[in-house]
Amino acid sequence: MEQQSEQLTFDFYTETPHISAESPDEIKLELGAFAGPLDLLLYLIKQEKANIFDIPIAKITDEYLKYIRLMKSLDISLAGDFIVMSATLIEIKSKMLLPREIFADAAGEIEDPRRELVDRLLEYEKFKAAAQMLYERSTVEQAVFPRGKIESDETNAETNATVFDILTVFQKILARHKEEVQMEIEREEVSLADMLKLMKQRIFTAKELNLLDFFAEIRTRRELVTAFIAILEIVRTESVKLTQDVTFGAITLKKV
Amino acid sequence: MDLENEEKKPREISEIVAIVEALIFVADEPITVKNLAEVLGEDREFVQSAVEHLRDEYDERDGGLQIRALAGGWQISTKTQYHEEVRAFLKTRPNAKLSLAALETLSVIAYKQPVTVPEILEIRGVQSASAIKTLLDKRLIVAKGRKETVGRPMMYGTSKDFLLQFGLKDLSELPSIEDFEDLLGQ
Amino acid sequence: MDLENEEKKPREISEIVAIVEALIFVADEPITVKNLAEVLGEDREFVQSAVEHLRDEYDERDGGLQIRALAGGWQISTKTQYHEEVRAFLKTRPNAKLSLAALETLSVIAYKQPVTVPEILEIRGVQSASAIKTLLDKRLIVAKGRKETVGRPMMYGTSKDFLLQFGLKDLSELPSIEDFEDLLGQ
Repeated sequence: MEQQSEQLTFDFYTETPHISAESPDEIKLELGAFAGPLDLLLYLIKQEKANIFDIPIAKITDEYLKYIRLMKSLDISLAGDFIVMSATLIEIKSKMLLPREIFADAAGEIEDPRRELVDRLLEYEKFKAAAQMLYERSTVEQAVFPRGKIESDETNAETNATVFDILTVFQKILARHKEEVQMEIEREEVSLADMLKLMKQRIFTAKELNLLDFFAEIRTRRELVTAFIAILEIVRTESVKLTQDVTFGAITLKKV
Repeated sequence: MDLENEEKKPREISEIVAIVEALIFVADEPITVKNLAEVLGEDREFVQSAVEHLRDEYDERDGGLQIRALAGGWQISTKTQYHEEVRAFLKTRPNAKLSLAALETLSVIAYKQPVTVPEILEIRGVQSASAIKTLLDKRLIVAKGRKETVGRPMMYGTSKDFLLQFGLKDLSELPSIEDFEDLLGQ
Repeated sequence: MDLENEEKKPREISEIVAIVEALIFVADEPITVKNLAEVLGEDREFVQSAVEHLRDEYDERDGGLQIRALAGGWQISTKTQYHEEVRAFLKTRPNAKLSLAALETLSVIAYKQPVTVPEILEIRGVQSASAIKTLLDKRLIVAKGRKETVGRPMMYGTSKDFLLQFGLKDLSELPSIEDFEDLLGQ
């Protein structure tokens, strides 16, 4: 394979990807990301100022493959769909070399090998334009603000969970469950006596202990149970009390 | 003014307009004329005209707020021209923009809904899994049941948040997809 | 109108009034004149007069809203005389958002039904009693008989209301892990 000396300029953060070749062996590339192989093809066709209904397939295929090679040489991962498109292009290109009559159907109509690709490009182009329209709409919409929170919002928000939320939450539970099981195996047991000692130390040095914070340090369910028993024990036997300033607020263990 | 029948104690249109304004204000989402009519126990047409009256009043007032039709209902919001000051006050930046891939996927879903993942692939020519995940996370699209074909794939459509975020009254406000034709033709 | 000195590009009082209205509207809390003056880069006295101008305008307008001084700042709220209608409307709104605990419990029940309380505990790792009560109250789940094991615990499953609320034809329409594998994978 012939080694090309390609001089490259990169700008990964421009809004629209851009390649320009000033001489055959020099390619300037401004790389946002093409949204897909059709996006890249459209770009190349426009670049060539080619007629969509009469795509110079050999030329466009070459350009397309050059881009793919470039991305590979830069170790930029390309979606498999880009590779699939290369194969499609090469196939069309080779069909174009054959005498046209081969593609004539029973009625003698000649089917252009590029036909299906053109249809796809035209269809895709519509949605790409629609995407641009959505982009503009959202930009305008972002300049408009709804009123700030008022008291009634918190007391009565809408139920807006979707089935997707249900599934996502379920998967998180499963993942968490798996993690917990592994941790319980790894960790050493903490005895009630140890737990009592630890808690007393905390309370008597800091004068108080936020239970939520304390529980947050605990890793396993067994330890949690031990901690809970330890709290009951400490409240019963030592001069400490449990306080909670607001309903559902933080619970604090305080030295009396 | 319209109501002269003294059956219960008909409210003046001006009172209805005032109450409609109060309700649109407290609602945390665009509120429908239907909903307003129910709460007020008034005719839908009557309420509709009250809402329109209110909108005109806001337009004429030259204030900082506007009333507009959005996602099937009505909402009060700030006017676009004051976005810089509002943003400065809220210390917000414009939301992270959707990637090109996500926008394309969203446009396919908006126009072809309900649509499956393979159908989106067919149009875009590229896998759209991570774009779909982004759109689901942002609640712009929702699952719309399964298609009764091989594999019973999940179908997707746009959500109410989609209408809100793109400032649409309803889906019919989207320009027709055929309007985007011929861009490349010539 | 007050500003004739062309130093930077002084804003008309009417523009300041409009922006002040937009800012009071978007603020979560009553906003102080000091704060407004800072955001606008204007004199406090000037802003103070703009706010008062706005308040007078609201008073004269005879609409459903008022601007009032509250907790050292200014706030837009509905007028007291419409409190009945506002209250009536707020009551019609859908129920409060499901807590994460309730949503988690619901997801376990949806995917593992029929399932008992100890089984839910086993999966979630925390007690779910109050979440189950919430879900029963909202009729999203129903009791499905007892399991023939020790203690004969009650089994739960999702209800018809669950299908309605989540827009599902039947349980087979629940997305499966496979549907989202690609999406959630990365």
